[in-house]
Amino acid sequence: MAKTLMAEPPKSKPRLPNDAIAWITAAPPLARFIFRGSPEAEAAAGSAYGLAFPKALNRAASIGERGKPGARVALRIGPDELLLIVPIAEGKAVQTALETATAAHPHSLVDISDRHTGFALEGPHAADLINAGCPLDLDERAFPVGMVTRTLLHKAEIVLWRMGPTLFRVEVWRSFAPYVEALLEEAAHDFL
Amino acid sequence: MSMLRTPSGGRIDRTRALRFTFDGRLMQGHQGDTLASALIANGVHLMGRSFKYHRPRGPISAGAEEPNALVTVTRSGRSTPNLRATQIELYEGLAALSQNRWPALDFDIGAINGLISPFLGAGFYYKTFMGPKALGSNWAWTKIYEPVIRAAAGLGRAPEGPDLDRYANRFAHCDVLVIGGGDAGLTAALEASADGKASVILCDEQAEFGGWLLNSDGAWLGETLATLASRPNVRMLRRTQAFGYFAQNFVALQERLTDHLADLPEGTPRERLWQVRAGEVILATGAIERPLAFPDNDRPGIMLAGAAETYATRYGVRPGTRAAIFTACDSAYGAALALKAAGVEIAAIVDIRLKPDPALAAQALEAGIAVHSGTVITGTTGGKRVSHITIGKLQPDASVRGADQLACDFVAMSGGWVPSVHLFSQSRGKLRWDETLNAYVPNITAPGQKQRSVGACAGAFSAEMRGAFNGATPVPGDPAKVKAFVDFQNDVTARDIRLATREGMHSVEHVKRFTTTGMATDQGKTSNMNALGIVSEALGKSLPEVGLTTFRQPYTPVTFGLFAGQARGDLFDPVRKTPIHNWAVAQGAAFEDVGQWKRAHYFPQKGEDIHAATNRECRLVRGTVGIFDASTLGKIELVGPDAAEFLERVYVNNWKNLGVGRCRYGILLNEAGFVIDDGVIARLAPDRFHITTTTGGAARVFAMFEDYLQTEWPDLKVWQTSITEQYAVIAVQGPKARAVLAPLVEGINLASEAFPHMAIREGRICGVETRLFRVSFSGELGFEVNVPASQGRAVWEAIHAEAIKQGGGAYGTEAMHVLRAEKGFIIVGQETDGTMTPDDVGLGWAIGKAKTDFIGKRGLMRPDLMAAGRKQLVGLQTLDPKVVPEEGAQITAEANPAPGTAALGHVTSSYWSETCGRSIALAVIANGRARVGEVLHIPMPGGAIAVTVVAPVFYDPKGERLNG
Amino acid sequence: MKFSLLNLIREGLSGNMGWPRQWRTPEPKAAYDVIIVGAGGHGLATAYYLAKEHGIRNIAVLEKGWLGGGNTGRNTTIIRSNYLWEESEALYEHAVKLWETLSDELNYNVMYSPRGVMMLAHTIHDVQVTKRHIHANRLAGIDNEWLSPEEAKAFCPILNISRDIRYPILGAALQRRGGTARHDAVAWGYARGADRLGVDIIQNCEVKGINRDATGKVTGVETTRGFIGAGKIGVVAAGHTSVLMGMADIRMPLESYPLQALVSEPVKPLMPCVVMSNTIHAYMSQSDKGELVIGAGTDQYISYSQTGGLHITQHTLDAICELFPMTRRLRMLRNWGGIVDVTPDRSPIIGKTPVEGLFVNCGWGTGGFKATPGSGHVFAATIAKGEPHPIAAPFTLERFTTGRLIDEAAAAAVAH
Amino acid sequence: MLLIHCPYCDSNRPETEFRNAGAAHILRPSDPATTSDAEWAEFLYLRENPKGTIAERWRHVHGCGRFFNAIRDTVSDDFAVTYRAGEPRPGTTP
Ligand SMILES: Cc1cc2nc3c(=O)[nH]c(=O)nc-3n(C[C@H](O)[C@H](O)[C@H](O)COP(=O)(O)OP(=O)(O)OC[C@H]3O[C@@H](n4cnc5c(N)ncnc54)[C@H](O)[C@@H]3O)c2cc1C
Ligand SMILES: NC(=O)c1ccc[n+]([C@@H]2O[C@H](COP(=O)([O-])OP(=O)(O)OC[C@H]3O[C@@H](n4cnc5c(N)ncnc54)[C@H](O)[C@@H]3O)[C@@H](O)[C@H]2O)c1
Ligand SMILES: Cc1cc2nc3c(=O)[nH]c(=O)nc-3n(C[C@H](O)[C@H](O)[C@H](O)COP(=O)(O)O)c2cc1C
Ligand SMILES: [Zn+2]
Repeated sequence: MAKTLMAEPPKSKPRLPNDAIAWITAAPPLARFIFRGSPEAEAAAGSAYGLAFPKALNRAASIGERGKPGARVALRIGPDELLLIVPIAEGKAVQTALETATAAHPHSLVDISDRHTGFALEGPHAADLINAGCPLDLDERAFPVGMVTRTLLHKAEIVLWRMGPTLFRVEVWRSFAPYVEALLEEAAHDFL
Repeated sequence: MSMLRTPSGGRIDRTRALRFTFDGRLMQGHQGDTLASALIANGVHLMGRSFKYHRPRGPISAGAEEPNALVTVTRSGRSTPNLRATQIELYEGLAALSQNRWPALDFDIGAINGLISPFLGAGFYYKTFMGPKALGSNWAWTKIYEPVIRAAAGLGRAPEGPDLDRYANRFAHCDVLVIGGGDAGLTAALEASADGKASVILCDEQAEFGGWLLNSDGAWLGETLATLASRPNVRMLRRTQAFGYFAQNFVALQERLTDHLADLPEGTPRERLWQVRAGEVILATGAIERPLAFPDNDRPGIMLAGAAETYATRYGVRPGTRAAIFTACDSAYGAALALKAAGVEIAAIVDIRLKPDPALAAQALEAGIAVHSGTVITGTTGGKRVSHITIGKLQPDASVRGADQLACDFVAMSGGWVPSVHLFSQSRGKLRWDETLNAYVPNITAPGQKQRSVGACAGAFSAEMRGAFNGATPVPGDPAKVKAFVDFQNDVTARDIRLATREGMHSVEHVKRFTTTGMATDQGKTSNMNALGIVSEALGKSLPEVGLTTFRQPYTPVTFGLFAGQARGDLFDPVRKTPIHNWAVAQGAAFEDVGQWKRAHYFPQKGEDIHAATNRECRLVRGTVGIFDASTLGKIELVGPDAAEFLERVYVNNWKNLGVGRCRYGILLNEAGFVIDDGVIARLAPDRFHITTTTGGAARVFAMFEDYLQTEWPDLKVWQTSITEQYAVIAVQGPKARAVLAPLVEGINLASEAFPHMAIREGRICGVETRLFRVSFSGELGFEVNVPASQGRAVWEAIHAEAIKQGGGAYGTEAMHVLRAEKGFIIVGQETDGTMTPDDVGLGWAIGKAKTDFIGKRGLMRPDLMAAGRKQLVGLQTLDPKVVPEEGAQITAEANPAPGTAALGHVTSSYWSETCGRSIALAVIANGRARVGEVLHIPMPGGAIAVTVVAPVFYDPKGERLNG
Repeated sequence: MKFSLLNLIREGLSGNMGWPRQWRTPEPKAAYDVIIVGAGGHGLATAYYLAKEHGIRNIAVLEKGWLGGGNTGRNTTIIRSNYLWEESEALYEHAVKLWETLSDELNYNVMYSPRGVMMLAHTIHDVQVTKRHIHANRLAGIDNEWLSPEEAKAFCPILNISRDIRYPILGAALQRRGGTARHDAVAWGYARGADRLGVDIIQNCEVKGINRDATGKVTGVETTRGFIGAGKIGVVAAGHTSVLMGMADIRMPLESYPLQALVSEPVKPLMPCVVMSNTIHAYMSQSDKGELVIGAGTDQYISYSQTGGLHITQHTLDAICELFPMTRRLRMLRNWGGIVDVTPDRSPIIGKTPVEGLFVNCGWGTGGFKATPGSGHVFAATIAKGEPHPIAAPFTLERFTTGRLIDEAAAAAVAH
Repeated sequence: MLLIHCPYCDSNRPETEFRNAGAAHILRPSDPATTSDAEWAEFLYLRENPKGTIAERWRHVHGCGRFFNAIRDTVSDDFAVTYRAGEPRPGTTP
């Protein structure tokens, strides 16, 4: 079930003034990597990762459920840039596996587990709420489920991944996370 | 119910009476009224005073184009000036105040200006207020005239406190955006949404959709609105004006959410900004009626005929009991009939046209209304309200004869209709002059703006909108003797415009700026066409030859807060905090802003000020150990077989010979040859580097690298990833640094032989993986602990506990600055300012001499960068060791330089050095290195400070303390 | 007719029928001694001083639109001289001195209003940079003083000096002699002055080509109204300089960007001075009519469109609302753009060009209104003598080759 | 806010996601040491700055991160085409 892939149960205090709009759930600690390299390196890494990397730019691939062994996420956020997310416990193993598999091909694999915080935003107005600060067209025709991209939420850069019609996952550099959450909270007043 | 209310009809809710006040006077209106319609129903036409002459004014319109009836609305701690009474929806308890009058609206001292108006004609202030020269050039202007003029300026008063309201923002996309919800807009929206697929946004600035349809009670409107509401692909936005039309079909809308509500809902935004990107824009903004410019056409009670009709039919209020109609357009006949039907007596229809449509004239006569064709109004009388008009007959020679008086308590005028092409023009569409309409209509759409105009704004006028007149209407006698207002708010008359043309203002842009016509808060919605007409006549040029002024956003004025939106307080700009931030807060640290980051500036203990705290923190580092949060430093992980080659090309230094496990201080230039960043770079593996940059330079450097990688050297096999936020960085500096880390570190031998200065080791600290640098920005034995950010706080606390045991503690950026200055280490952005070369700041040694190229190498070879006499980094010691010069202070050879003496350089950094027991400073000085030993001066208001030039290292010049 | 109170009254009593034209609308002659391209403030001032101080009367100013319609007619009118480098100090101070007597000089009230320009410091770095300016200016004899936040608030009572805001105000530099002037009056005053000295100001006359003889020396210009000859041509075309210089095959170190400004609806006086903040990017003053005049930023791309992006306006109004919270309920009346020509070091280029007889005065970017009288004055001397005026001498094109930049950008980030 | 087609993302994105990076097709001299001061100044500073068609660089910095080129009209701000870095300017022979 995609919905809980990365999400934890809601925090005790609802982050938004009205649950009917959307709710934010923080992601648990996760291991994250940026993979950049040649197509050959990518192919080799993909097979070692156990999940074919999405070919198309701005597309996500994922399997498994959060916290469960084997869960894998691969987000293509640049032509040669993949954001890989796995359960924290598997981080080291995945890193080793990928380095081993790609040893013959020039590439870069960098651990950025702590660079980001992630959270899910879910609810009937999730897209509208994001549109309070994000200028992208979030109509499902333009931004279908499975699409992911770096973009802006007002003055902060985020990675936005649509996991379901009303479910988004947001990855943001950790120092920008309070801003992003506060902005969404403020914007939620528009839905009172 | 007031006498002026019609017995029935209109869209007001007669069952819901609302109380409101105007200048404190309690009155009653109805749900559905605007402030203007409710005031009119109470017999009040005097609603404002004009800008310059303070003439009494009433509303001339019933909508957005209103120039006169501007008021301030106050409510629960809020105050909003300059609102148009014609747009303010009435609510229970509404409190409005008139503006630009003193002491009261009906007795205003400022009206004296009207008496001296002959001397206040267009551009009068450019011609006077210059002398007397005897007092000094410009003296009288600045001391007397300007203050008086300024005191009289402005309309309403700005609120005093902060704004209690919030504003929302929404980006939206749609296939079709329809602007204007009249007949044309509704029809377009129906069509566009019919397939159920195309997403349609329909907006209208008014409280209700319908536009002109709201003046009649046809069933079509109700049905259409119901149909549209039932379509899920249609979003209908009322009270929403489209105010700006930008490139590539980007349109800004302002939606008013709460101003019309009697009770303000808690937390709900007052307004919402819609930023819409539309596949297609359909403009259906209708037309605006133009006034006629006749003598004394500005008395309260004189209004546009369409507005009078709207008041009577839509708001159920008669603008008066006896009307005179003055027109150049057929639609005023309809207005006359509608007013008559509403119970208004019609004194006459005065039609400037020689041959009005006979059918219309017959219809009027049939209704008992006299029609005077070829006739004009030649004057009006009345104090706070029009009471009479005089009319005269146009003669074949264009003169006017006769002066019949007619009694009336209001005048409905129509100079015809003007398509609302504001948004079309904003979108950079080109207009075309239409002879038959006597108006501009949309012609050529700008590239990238898929768009069309429909209905009245496209010039598709219905038959009754036929006929128009531009300019001032003919008068008997000297036109220079009468006041025929063109721009009501700014008090621009026909004679002002003629004066402007006589003075050589032949461009309509000059006329606008010289007279200020069209520059008021209505932006000429009702005045522009008449102004053009007058210019055209004065210059003997056709209207299209005269041209038009530029339409600009916003369509009507838009609240600042709407633009600012959520960006208030901490949301003004992201506040970036390090993983250790909250610890520092708990310790009572003072913070400084560095870019978006908050950095701990110093950690005051009881009673300490910044100096005492900094001195203590410096002593800790020099004496025992200090720990410092360096997490904000930019960090990049550079990986790939060509990593060293890339570094070789970008930094001035050599990199290929840097061993794995070693670090080097790198200097980055721009292609011009100037220092733009620096940092320590560590080699983790043959193909992996950990780069640090300055805090402020992080994003810039990353972008610069990406640029070279992608576009200059795409063949290089190397990739970079930002790891700035991956790691918390804890600097541990001081003779006890090793002792602090020793108990915490696993798998790293901290001994000097195993782990020399400028080396990096990977291992664990507090059980957490770390990249441990042995580097020093303080001159002491030093380490920098990099740990994953999530562990930063815990590791910091553990290190801090060890530091305390050693008699050490935390230090902030101020102490860090002092410590590095004692060692002569530069800070990019402080010692450098974008004009300094490596050699200037004493870093020439870092340049890889054998390298044939690196970014900036060629730039450094330019004549001025190699010239003698450049400014060079030096140290300064004040002769009086207690004196700390100011940073930025200038340095001269003499203590009392003659005014205009060029400085030799300036102080870049200056501190009290607790370590040295004296002040120290860094400076850049022309030929500085050759001046070591010289005494120079820092001229200050209280006398010059004498300084000796020294080498820029004040402490441990041999660098022995690095070994701990 | 002289502009004076007496004449104002006399004319007022006789229906204002006697005022003469402020400038003629002449037909272009076949040739002039000097052609100035561009009837902005700088071009008109150049013509005025050429005629007045250098005895050259056979001058035409060619303007593609209406005089004063370029950046002169669309700027926020901030005047100050507290620049960093000596070269800039000399140039801008020269202008301020001329501003002080300009109304008298031109017999035209240009409403020069030295109401004080305050530049805010929000960070320690700002404080350092600001103080560096203050010290440098003091040495040069240019007034500029440091104000504490409280002193800043006393000078501008609506300023928000709360410590709790995102970028609290740590202090300010105040140049009391700085201020504003009425932009249109400056153009018109110089136009009237030049016209009276015989200068032909020819509007609606766009220069389309620059003609040269076999030796490469200029011979005149092709215009939308035909060829007009001249041995000396001064290009003073701000945002369009690259286009014009391209006609003489000269590439310039310039990029043209839209810079925006806006005004609020007029309100009763609340803002006694000019306030600028480079760090959060906003500047504001209040005109004598009551509008708040607010400067916004440039768009990031080259454009000749004279409009700009909404997000630029938004960003400025964010900052204005932070600095002056009570303006948040006020409303924007009009927003416009101008095309500014920006040099790599944010300092102007004044002087000769590689083409003989062709002179250029440009690169004033976002901050040249304040220099108008000084710029015209030194450029006139440069054209008349064929050698740079000493104040103009450092502002050559060659500095980009030698590297001898006058980098006000590096020092201050913004230069209005 | 312009709408810009990123040739990598192959979609139209709001301008704020992009950073303009100046003139396109300016080659860094392969051997800077051999350039004259004038040539170096030209590389550093001299720009076309055209009123009309411009070839310029953009980076999709808050998107895919790539630099690319665009042909735009500087009067209407309308984009004719965007293309990937390294590709020749459309309409020119490589
Ligand atoms: C929004 C904004 C705010 C600003 N704020 C300030 C400020 O606060 N303080 C300050 O000091 N400066 C400010 N400036 C900068 C200042 O406006 C300019 O530096 C200054 O006005 C330039 O004057 P100018 O006479 O050189 O140019 P312009 O006034 O632009 O005149 C150039 C003229 O050349 C004409 N021209 C161009 N091409 C041709 C051609 N081919 N043929 C004939 N004529 C041609 C143009 O039509 C134009 O009239 C601001 C600028 C803008 C846009
Ligand atoms: N006296 C008359 O008889 C008379 C006068 C005018 C119009 N009409 C009739 O009305 C018809 C015109 O219909 P129409 O739909 O073209 O015009 P309309 O005036 O009926 O509707 C235009 C609508 O656009 C709205 N609008 C204007 N600018 C806007 C903006 N910037 N943002 C949001 N909303 C904006 C207005 O509030 C109005 O509701 C004519 O064909 C005629 O039949 C009659
Ligand atoms: C200092 C200053 C004050 C201005 N005040 C007003 C004003 O009160 N009302 C107005 O409509 N425009 C005002 N403008 C803007 C002009 O109307 C106009 O937008 C500007 O000169 C640019 O010209 P354009 O919009 O025709 O391109 C002002 C402009 C400046 C430079
Ligand atoms: Zn992209």
